[in-house]
Amino acid sequence: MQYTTTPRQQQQFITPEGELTGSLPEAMTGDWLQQAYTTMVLVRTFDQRVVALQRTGQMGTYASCLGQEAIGTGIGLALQPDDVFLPYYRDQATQYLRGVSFTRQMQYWGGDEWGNHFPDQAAQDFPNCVPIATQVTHAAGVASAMKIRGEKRCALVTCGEGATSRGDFYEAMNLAGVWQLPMIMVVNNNQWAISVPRQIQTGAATIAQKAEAAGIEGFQVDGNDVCAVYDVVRYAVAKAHCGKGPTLIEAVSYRLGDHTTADDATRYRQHEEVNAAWQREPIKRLQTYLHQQGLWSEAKEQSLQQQCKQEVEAAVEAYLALPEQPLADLFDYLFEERPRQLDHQYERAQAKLTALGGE
Amino acid sequence: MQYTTTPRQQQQFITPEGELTGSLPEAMTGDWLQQAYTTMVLVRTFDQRVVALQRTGQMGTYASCLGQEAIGTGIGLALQPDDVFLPYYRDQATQYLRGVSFTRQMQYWGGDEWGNHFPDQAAQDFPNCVPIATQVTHAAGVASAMKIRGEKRCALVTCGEGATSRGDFYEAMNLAGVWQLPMIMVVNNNQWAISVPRQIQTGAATIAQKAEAAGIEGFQVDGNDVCAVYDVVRYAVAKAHCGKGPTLIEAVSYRLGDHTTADDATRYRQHEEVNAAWQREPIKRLQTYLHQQGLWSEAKEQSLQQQCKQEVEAAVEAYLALPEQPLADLFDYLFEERPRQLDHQYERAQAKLTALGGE
Amino acid sequence: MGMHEQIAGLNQPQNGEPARTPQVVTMIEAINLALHRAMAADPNVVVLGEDVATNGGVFRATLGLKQRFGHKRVLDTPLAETLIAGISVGMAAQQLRPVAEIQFMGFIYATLEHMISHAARLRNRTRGRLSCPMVLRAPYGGGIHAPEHHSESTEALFCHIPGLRVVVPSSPTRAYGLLLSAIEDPDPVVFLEPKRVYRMVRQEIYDDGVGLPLDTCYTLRQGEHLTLISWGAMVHETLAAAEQLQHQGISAEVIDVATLSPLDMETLVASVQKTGRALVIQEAAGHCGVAAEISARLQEQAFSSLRAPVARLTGFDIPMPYLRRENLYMHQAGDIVQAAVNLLEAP
Amino acid sequence: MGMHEQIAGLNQPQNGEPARTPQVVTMIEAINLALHRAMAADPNVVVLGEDVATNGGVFRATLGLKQRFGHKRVLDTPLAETLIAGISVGMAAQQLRPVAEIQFMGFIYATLEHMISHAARLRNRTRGRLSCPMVLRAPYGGGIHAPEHHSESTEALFCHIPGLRVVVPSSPTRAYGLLLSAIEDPDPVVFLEPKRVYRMVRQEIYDDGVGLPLDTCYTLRQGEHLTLISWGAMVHETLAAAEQLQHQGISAEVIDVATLSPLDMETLVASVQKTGRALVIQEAAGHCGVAAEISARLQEQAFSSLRAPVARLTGFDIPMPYLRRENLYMHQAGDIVQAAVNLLEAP
Ligand SMILES: Cc1ncc(C[n+]2csc(CCOP(=O)(O)OP(=O)(O)O)c2C)c(N)n1
Ligand SMILES: Cc1ncc(C[n+]2csc(CCOP(=O)(O)OP(=O)(O)O)c2C)c(N)n1
Ligand SMILES: [Mg+2]
Ligand SMILES: [Mg+2]
Repeated sequence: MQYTTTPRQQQQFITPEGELTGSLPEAMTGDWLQQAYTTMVLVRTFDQRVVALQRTGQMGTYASCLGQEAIGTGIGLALQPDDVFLPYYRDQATQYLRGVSFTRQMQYWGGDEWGNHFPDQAAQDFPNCVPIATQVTHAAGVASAMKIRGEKRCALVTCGEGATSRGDFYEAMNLAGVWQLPMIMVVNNNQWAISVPRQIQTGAATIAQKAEAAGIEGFQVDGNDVCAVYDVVRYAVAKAHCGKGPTLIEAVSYRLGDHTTADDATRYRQHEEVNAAWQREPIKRLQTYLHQQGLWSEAKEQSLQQQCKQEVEAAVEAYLALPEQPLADLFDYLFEERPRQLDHQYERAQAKLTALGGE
Repeated sequence: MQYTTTPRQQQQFITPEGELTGSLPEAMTGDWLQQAYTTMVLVRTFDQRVVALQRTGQMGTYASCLGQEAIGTGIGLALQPDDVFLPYYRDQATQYLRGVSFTRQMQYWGGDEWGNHFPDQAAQDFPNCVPIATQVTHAAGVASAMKIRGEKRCALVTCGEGATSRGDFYEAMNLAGVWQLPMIMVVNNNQWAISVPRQIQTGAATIAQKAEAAGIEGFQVDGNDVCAVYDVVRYAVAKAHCGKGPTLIEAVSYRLGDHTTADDATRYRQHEEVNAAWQREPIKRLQTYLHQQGLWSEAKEQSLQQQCKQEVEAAVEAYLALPEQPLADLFDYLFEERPRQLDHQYERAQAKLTALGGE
Repeated sequence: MGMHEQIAGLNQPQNGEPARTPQVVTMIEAINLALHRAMAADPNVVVLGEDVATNGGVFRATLGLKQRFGHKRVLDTPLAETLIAGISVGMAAQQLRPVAEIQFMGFIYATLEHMISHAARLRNRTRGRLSCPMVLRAPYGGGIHAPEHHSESTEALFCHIPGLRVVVPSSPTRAYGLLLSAIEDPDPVVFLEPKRVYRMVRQEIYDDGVGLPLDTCYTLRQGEHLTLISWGAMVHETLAAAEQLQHQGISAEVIDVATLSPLDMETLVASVQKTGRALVIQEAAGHCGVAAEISARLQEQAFSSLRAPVARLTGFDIPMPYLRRENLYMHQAGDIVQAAVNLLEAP
Repeated sequence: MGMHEQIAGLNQPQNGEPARTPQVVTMIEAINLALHRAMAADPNVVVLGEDVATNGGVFRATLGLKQRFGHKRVLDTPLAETLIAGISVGMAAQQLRPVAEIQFMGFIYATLEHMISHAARLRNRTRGRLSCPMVLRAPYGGGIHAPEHHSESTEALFCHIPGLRVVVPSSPTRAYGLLLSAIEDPDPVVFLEPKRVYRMVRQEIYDDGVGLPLDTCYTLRQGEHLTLISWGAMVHETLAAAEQLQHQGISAEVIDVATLSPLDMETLVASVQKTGRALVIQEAAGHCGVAAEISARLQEQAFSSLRAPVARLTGFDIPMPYLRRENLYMHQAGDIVQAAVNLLEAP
């Protein structure tokens, strides 16, 4: 598929009804499609389980990725192990595909810093970024390091459409343009930034056209179509790897759930809009297409659902069994070596913990 | 003249050689042209005098507006008294036209806060802004106030092309787009931000196209052509006044002098480039055109130069005769009322001043 | 989202008459009432921030304002804190009175350039020609088990800046009165709301539009043996500690500093001159926090009365731990009791 | 632009061998030498900022680096301070050692969000998986009659943040040694250079690549009657004051704090235990400044030795006045002498 620099064009392979808009690129074989589908179903199962955990007081505030699975999965499948991923907080699918287990993800959301201690495969990936858009400048720094060293790697950063209003987004994109950085910015335009709708966020007709401000390439794709996301990210990764510079990608989706478990979206948006968005959600369309292609069946679906539940339950059990981190960890990772000035404070904390009946 | 939203088009009425590119709008009568010319010559005389004052230790660090006179003059002539002007630090011409005397401007540059206490005509204008680009968000705030109150006024803010790399610039422009603010951003693209050339500042082919990121109108004009600047600003002001929203204007110029009196531009740029730029400077071309039109003569020029010198010298004398501001002023304008916590500090300062032999 | 939603702005007489009957409200409700009152009283007051209009704020501080005062005066901004501060400066220079909300104090840092370099200086820079009557509100502090960056208490950063008033209410009544005064104040005020207290206590308040002074500390409890000084959420632990100390026969004076800058030292010094001992309790990390300033000044101004060094109980010099270990960071009443006893046992 | 231009990076042996002969240099030259030395020693060191490459920095701190180490390691950035801090975090996480320059401390506020929320926390947040070995350099302080915003000394803001080291050199030797250690440090360091000292004094230094410890204060002068504590440009006024006091028969110990966070209290306490009196001299506004922390801790840790309250001589709580009145804001040696005499006369 050819990408134009016309930012207003929305790329799509599979329609909400599960129909092809043209032919699929070779890479998207039946196996590939099933892997993408499986991942999305698994991540959704996980996501809903975490929300339930939060409701029962076993989890911290959690940002659901309901309806964002195609974006996370498309990125995760297109990105190479050597690349660096800088997520925001709805990237459960990508993190999973890069080797950050569900247990570890829950450890993070559950309020333990060790949840950010990723395994070797993802050793250089950044943890979820909470201060909106700041990760975009970090990505420019990571990409600069790669460029300085002449490496064939890239930095991929995600953010919401709300994040595109922050100076960080723009300053980093502008730098990427000047320095021709191997950097990819994927904006998950899910139409809402908590209660603020897309049209109050910017007067630009598309997020993709913001690329003009930096003189870089910008694309808009259907973020509910995992094939479209995968394809454009793959293009951008290849382009970055061969030194052709940065890409801005707007993936149009919809936040089907509340903003986080602390939010109640019914306060500010209409049922009808949400219902309409459900018609475009990413999993159903791929299922329909797989069925049509004879690649899927009721039986397969049932067994997948079963497997997903099992995998998620195992992860939850492991999460719930995690030990409390040692108190010393709160003091020992601030600097490489604990400065003597903190010794006394650590002792005070130790005494307090003992008084509270802890270890 | 019609303005298109095509940001790459550079508007120009009078070429560097003093030729018309088409017909001049009606408003630009012979009188008008002579006023514009007179202002530019006067401001240049002033500017060079202030540089000289700095060299002899009678002035603080000063940012020259050499080569920027057409921008300042065009804005100053197009803006209405009720509008609010938010300058950066090369807007001597606009400030002058809005009633901020040369003496007061020197008082500011000379290191006395009373230099920012503008006369009634400019009572709502902002003082020069030093932290680059921050004034652009202030302008959005001023414009918001006008919009909230339903006033037929606008906020016009200036900055350099370097400033367009800062988040403030973008955040404010984006807001102006969403809220359709009566706001005009004039970027003085003088090719250099201290030692950093335009092409290292952004990968965008024009500054004007940055407007795309906010979905607003953007223009590029010849910033050495006072007619072009005036015309586009006048258009943008009229548009803002009738509620049609914000405009971004890139005025292409060249910083003919050092960045400030603390800078030595020969360290980082070539004589040839500066010489070439002198061929496009704003005053000569208008003089040539006026001559061609029979509106100017050697005699007029000589008497103008004489008048400018006199006016500037009078202002300099007044500046040099300014009294030191009372010590209390340092403490009395922090809050509307001096909090009692500052009383003791004021006494300490008073004692120190006495010890230093002051009033 | 219970009670307060029904209350928000409704018990307030729509004709602007001050209420003659008291209401029993939480701190977040008191803040909401003050915003309603201020907007009704002065058409120049505008409210802006992320999610403040349609949603009424993520903590519901601005509930009902948009419905009542319209979208021109209650503004959902794009997601950009620098912008929120910057446009507030511009609005204030135009004689509006913007009350801007930063959703959490952890996201306030992007406002600092504007607060430090402009809001705090506009009047001084122009020798009174322009001024900046804005309020920057933010929920602050820990104790609600929120995600990272949602529990910050970095008030000291603002306190160091000349030209900013920094106010921290700790109860519904003080929240109501101090916020009204902050909005009426002709200069910029940073108003930090201890979010842990938002729904912790209820108090009877009269929605009478009467502000509380911004230049004084509030003595909440008289005592003889030592002075406990705190602000924000720590005030409640301190009051509880004073209660416990009473049972041990120790009489503690409790002072809520309330306005951290400029600081009312008179009240603090007078108390310490009486008791001879002071313990300053601060939630924030200790190093270069506000407690240091209070301690330094107390020993400067009440040295001869001091029977022991001024003591501080501050947060550890580490970031607020993620929620599982948050309790270890926050002081509980028992920690204060312990520190008070130590102080009394000091030579 | 005299001497130092010829010296910059040239007297340094190009083969990386440490210099065996001393050079007499100003502080800005010492900083330049340290940058040359660090870049030569470690290919991961990169220098970035506004005007640092072609121009060599507006104060010439980075002179000759681009010529010597190339444009890939010496980078002129677009004009965006948030970006400069943010990309430094990203680079550092990739094991580069970015040394970022902010042109003046007055423009550092836009970096705060990244310094506070990321640089200071990356190691802690990831439990050691990622780290942030970056240096944020900025010329700071007043005294050179610069325009508004070019004379700020708001070091206290950084000092309050756990996870940041804050270092302020006050002489060529300490600038050289401390900057080398800051760059070698595995964690973020904010390095504030008192610009008034840049060309004020010359010292003999060996360009030997040897750093100075970041965890200690430096005692510059021994004394018996009182301890004068300061940092940055104030150190020179303090030394001059000590000299004048000597003539009056008063023997003052002078300590350059140098690293403001974490703070070496041992040295300070030991001195005050000896002298019984302490005066802390700070250029910055007083309220919630670093002097408050030092004062609070001295009375906490050396109370019984104190023969008078710890005194502070700080800047007024006003913005630095425009240049005509700058001298009134800055402390001169005479002010310190006066404060010292007052302290000695205290009961
Ligand atoms: C700097 C900053 N400001 C505010 C917040 C609070 N906040 C968290 S998520 C959010 C909305 C983000 O919207 P968007 O970028 O569209 O991402 P989405 O949540 O829709 O995926 C806000 C305002 C924050 N985390 N960081
Ligand atoms: C926030 C900020 N960063 C850095 C500076 C230092 N500085 C002053 S002017 C300038 C260059 C500005 O360039 P540009 O915006 O193009 O305006 P010009 O001076 O060329 O007219 C810089 C870096 C500053 N004043 N403010
Ligand atoms: Mg969104
Ligand atoms: Mg420029």
